[in-house]
Amino acid sequence: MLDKNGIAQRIAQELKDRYYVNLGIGIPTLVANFIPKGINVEFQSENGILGMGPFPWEGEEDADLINAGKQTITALPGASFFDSAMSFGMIRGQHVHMTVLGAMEVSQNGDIANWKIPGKMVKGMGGAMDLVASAENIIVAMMHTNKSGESKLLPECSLPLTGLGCVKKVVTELAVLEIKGGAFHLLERAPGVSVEHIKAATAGKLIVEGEIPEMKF
Amino acid sequence: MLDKNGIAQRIAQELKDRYYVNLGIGIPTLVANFIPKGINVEFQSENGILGMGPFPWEGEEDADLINAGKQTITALPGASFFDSAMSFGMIRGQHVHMTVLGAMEVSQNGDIANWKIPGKMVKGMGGAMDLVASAENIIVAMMHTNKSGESKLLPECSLPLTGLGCVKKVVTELAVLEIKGGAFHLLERAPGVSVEHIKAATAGKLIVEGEIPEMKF
Amino acid sequence: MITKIVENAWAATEGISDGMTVMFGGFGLCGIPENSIAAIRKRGTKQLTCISNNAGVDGFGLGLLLETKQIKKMISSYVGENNEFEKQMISGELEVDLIPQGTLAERCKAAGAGIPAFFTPAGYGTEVAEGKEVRIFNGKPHILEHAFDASFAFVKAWKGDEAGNLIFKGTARNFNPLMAMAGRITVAEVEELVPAGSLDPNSIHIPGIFVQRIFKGEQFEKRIEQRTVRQKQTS
Amino acid sequence: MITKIVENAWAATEGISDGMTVMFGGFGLCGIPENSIAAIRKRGTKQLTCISNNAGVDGFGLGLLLETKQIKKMISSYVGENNEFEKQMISGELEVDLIPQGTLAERCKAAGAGIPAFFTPAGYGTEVAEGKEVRIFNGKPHILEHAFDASFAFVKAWKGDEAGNLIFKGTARNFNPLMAMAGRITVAEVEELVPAGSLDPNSIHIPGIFVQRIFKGEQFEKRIEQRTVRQKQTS
Repeated sequence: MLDKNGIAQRIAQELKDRYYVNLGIGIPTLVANFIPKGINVEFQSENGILGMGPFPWEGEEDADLINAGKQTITALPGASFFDSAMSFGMIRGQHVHMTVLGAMEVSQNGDIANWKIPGKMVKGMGGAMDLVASAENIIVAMMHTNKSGESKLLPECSLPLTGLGCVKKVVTELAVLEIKGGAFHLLERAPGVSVEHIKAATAGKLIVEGEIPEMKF
Repeated sequence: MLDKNGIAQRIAQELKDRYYVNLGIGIPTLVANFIPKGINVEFQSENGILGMGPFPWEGEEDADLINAGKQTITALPGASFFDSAMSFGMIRGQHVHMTVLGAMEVSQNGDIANWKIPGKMVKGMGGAMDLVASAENIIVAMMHTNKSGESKLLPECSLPLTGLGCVKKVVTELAVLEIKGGAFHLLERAPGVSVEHIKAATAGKLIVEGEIPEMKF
Repeated sequence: MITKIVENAWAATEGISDGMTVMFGGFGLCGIPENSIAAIRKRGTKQLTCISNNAGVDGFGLGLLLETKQIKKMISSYVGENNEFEKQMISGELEVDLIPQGTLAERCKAAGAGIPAFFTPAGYGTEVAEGKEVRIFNGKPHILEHAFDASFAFVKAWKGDEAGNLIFKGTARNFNPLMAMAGRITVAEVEELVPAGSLDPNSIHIPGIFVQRIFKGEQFEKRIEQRTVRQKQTS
Repeated sequence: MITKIVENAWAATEGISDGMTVMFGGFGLCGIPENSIAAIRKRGTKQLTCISNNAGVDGFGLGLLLETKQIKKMISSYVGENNEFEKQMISGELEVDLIPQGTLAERCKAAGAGIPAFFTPAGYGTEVAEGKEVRIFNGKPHILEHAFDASFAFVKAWKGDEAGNLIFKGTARNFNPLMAMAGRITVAEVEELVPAGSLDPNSIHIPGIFVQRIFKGEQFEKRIEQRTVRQKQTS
């Protein structure tokens, strides 16, 4: 079973050389810490920076330099700043190659719900709806089940949707799953996790074909 | 009767303090030479400059600094450069207060034709259609009649239109006319030009109310 | 040249009145028009509809206008981190219209550029699309979104000149240029106000034509919402 | 960092093939991608549909590709000052699609920004509107226009860095940034090519994400179309 860093590290293996990548808040942010060797990528943050670097050294924070999570960041050589319209132009125009974000629920046809729980305070979708409606390559980083132990990989989302049929891959503490043809296809197991465990934790249609390898790090 | 400079000078009287103005090619360009004293205006050229200045001194031409007529120009202090989308954003968004352009024909309901003569080589509308469809305040600078002596102020345009019901005022070598309620309203006569002369040269519906003053310079 | 300088935030906010729709630049607390917000609070203008990506935090940013109940409605993409907001929203005092962030940005830009409506894929299949026209382009469904209309836009820039030209710094740019284009009256507060001709005309983010009033902000607190740092290793 | 440098114009134009739709930045002869045009002429690619505000002049700019009959169709706003163009158009060899300049610009920008269609007032009531959807917004009729789709965009910038970031100079900016956003493969030729980190990230007009290939142009003639000057008065 993976911890948050493990999930991030496994997702980092999905990065390809020359990818521009948008990382959401939470586990996705950690992906930046595990870029495979020999791979050059650039991170976009939708509030208006391309070429985002790590957090600043203590004392070097700049209030005018934050990411979409409102955290102080740095800019790498070759970075650029731009306004929010150009930023979402990059996203909608599919210039950003990969988007990693969290979710409350994902359905077997790739629907995602991650912004609203009826009856609870609704904070808003931020840029999530633009991101999921636009990117070709959307990877969800999340826990396989919620705090009550219920599966978050469902036949249909029960929560209000963020986007329709857009998620291509889900990486959880248990598994890597690809979504196609209306089903979750099990690609890899987390170290020490059995196929039965994953089956039990997946409410949506799960396809297990042949031997399922363990993730490699 | 006015010459081209006279027409430009009369149009310059339409400038108001703090106007952003787009001047078309030909007579309209000359308007910049007659800005009334105490009036501050800025000129926009749709190829991407605000704060356009006069032609450069000989030897100081810059190939990267031209106006929409492809003429070498200069930039005044406070000028800015921008791309064509932002430029037409200024125009369509009605941030530009006044547009002066030439025309082949103007109709009594404010239609304008200035880009195409069937049977002749068509060079294109350039930015004219955007300008006339957008500006609140469009003034046409043109000769009252064509080379064959036929009126260019018509009941209806015979040439393909550039825009519909958009011209507010016409200044010719003979007169200043306002367009409203489907007619040309004669406001002023050029020095030495009689109302009868203007009537004879105007094919569209002309309204002459009361004494028509001579233009003042 | 057409000059845009006004004396201070008070003069710059002249004309704002109850019930108006107004825009505020900024993302989180980054690049917000602090001085204009303070002046509007002082004016006590009520029943405002505010278009702003976020709604500030308790005691800062638009949180200051929530405290005094000057805001009737927020049009935003994300409104977390604000207890006063939550309280007023739950009690029904405050209306909230949540909009995808990219759509929010484009609706500002469209307003400034005379584009009354456009199609975007964002929100298709969600409650955001309810009641909106759907059309397929290149096999993909899109929804029709409309330009905003705001009486005032309050923006914050790094440098500005007397002609109203603006330059923004870092990610404090965000929605500021778009709202500057969109406002019928755009008010810019800047950290540095310089004479015309001091700024490189190639580097101007927002030409002065979009700005009706400009002033040097009296002070900028520039509060940081999430201070995240790396610790320097002691060797 | 993702680097975009290619060796020269020949390498940069690799992959352009007969029948493609391609964009060329520039307004008149100002800010045109001279080196890419020369390379495409050398490649002899035929049947091109070219999206460009203008069509060059005889012997320069896109006039060079007209001479060799490499262009099947021009999509432009104004195509004067070109005898070869006129000849080919009258003989029916060359198709021409004339588009209002602002619509041309916005259709490029929309393509880059994932906006498939938008409404504009330009051209309503004229032959440009024929066959197009008309809709009234705020009492004013608008027509629906669609984003372009171009396999390549060839643009010219003043400065660029290895990450593909671009800065334009003066009015040589014009359509270049919009086409840079729009092209599936965007090729930028620059006067100065500098290492990443040399350009102020606040002053970049087009972020490198939009640029797939960048090279330093071998030479720039920068021909002036209308040399207009004031004479210095001898005192």
